[in-house]
Amino acid sequence: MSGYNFCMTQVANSVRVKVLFFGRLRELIGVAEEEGELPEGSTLAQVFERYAGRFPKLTGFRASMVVSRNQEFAAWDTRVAAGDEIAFLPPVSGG
Amino acid sequence: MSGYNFCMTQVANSVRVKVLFFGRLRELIGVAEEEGELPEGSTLAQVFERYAGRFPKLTGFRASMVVSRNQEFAAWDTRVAAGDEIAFLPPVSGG
Amino acid sequence: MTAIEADRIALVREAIDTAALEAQVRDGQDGGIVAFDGFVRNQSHGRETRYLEYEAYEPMALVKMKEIVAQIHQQHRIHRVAMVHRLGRLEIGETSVFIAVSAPHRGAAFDACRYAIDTLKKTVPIWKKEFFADGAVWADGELPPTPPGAKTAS
Amino acid sequence: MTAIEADRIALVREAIDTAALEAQVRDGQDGGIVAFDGFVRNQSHGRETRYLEYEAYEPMALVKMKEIVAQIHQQHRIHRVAMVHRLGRLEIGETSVFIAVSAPHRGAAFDACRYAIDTLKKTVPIWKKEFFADGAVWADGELPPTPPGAKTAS
Repeated sequence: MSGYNFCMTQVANSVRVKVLFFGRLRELIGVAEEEGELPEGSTLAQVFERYAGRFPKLTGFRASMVVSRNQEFAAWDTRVAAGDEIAFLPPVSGG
Repeated sequence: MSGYNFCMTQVANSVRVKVLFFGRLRELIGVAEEEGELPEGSTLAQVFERYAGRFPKLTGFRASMVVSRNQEFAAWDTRVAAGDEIAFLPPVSGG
Repeated sequence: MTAIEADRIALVREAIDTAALEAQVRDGQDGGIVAFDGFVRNQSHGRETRYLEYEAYEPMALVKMKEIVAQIHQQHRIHRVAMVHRLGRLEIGETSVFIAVSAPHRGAAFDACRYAIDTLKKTVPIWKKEFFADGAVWADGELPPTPPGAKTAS
Repeated sequence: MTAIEADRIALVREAIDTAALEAQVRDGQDGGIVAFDGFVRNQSHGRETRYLEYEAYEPMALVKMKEIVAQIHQQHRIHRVAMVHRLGRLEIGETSVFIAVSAPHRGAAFDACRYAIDTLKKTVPIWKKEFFADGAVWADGELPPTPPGAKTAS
């Protein structure tokens, strides 16, 4: 497990995933959906950090959002796999 | 108070009331509504006993009914007054 | 919140128009409506029901229905109420009672609607007779609570 | 009691036909329907609302809605369920969500309907944006519960 950060820096064994943003997060960064390459074994937290690096406005929002992997709410330390659909979800307000 | 039973036997100072029967009670005795004279100061229990005397089928039903006076549920020891509307009500089953 | 005058409380002998009643309690200041629609079941205690007949002590039933509506206005932050019971002969599936409650917040509407139907079934003088292929019976029902007897009545 | 296949669970972009949904859950074997109709309020935190827009993570929203319906079937003796949420632009007074539950006994229908709307609001990925005369805001909302992090992820 401890080798993953090393792998990331090399972008070795990357996996292709779909990443989605909704609601205020979508508006904030102007991205609703994109496909991208991520280092194999990245955690969802690491995926978020990549986007926060690209869109600094996201920084600080992690505490007020949840993340899903393949349409199930997921813990931030869940690791991504090829073909995953990852979504960053602000507090829900349906009803 | 103790004089009322005596008065009843004399039918002195009688009051005119309306008496109603509903549901299975109405069916049992074949009376839905009638006007009648009652001794002034009769309790609702005494009114019931009069009807049970006239319609023996009613005997034994008192525990499974309630009585109302002027469209409010009433205790059996409530005394009637002139112009009262008295109703004998089986268990309710609306809804 | 709102006076009971805006509410609709009725006994009717024709089909209950539930959509019209929902529209009547609906208002832009609210956020939701909770409705209970009670209708005629096709069986009772395992016997196939053919139809029902409801009778009421009509003026008293209206008094008790108004009391219930006044109580839920007092106990819950609700807006408008519709409470309508049908009388006479009802076929399977037809609505016998409809209660709709609007409120700014749904919790109050749920609580009030549930209290209203529970209390209606226990206290409103209405009687149901069930007709089967081989006879008819008055439904069991509940004895409404009555005031305690006074030792010295007036 | 009955398989979820007979239920109606949907996201729609047109007006919700609440009467049709009530008819869909209505069955002669039941005794009642409890329905929750949530609609657009004319104000929010004291500001006059002009209209709302709802968006959803549609496939996941349907997954979560089906989970809720499966839960209420498991936890309550209910018969049929309709659960429909509208997306897109909604005007004041228009229904945004409608949930109807039929059951042989009303208590189960009340409990299930209330659990369903409470849980929908907490867990289904749908977002509401409120439009006022002088701007728009995303409604506050609730953070859905998420699974605890594993120490050794797979």
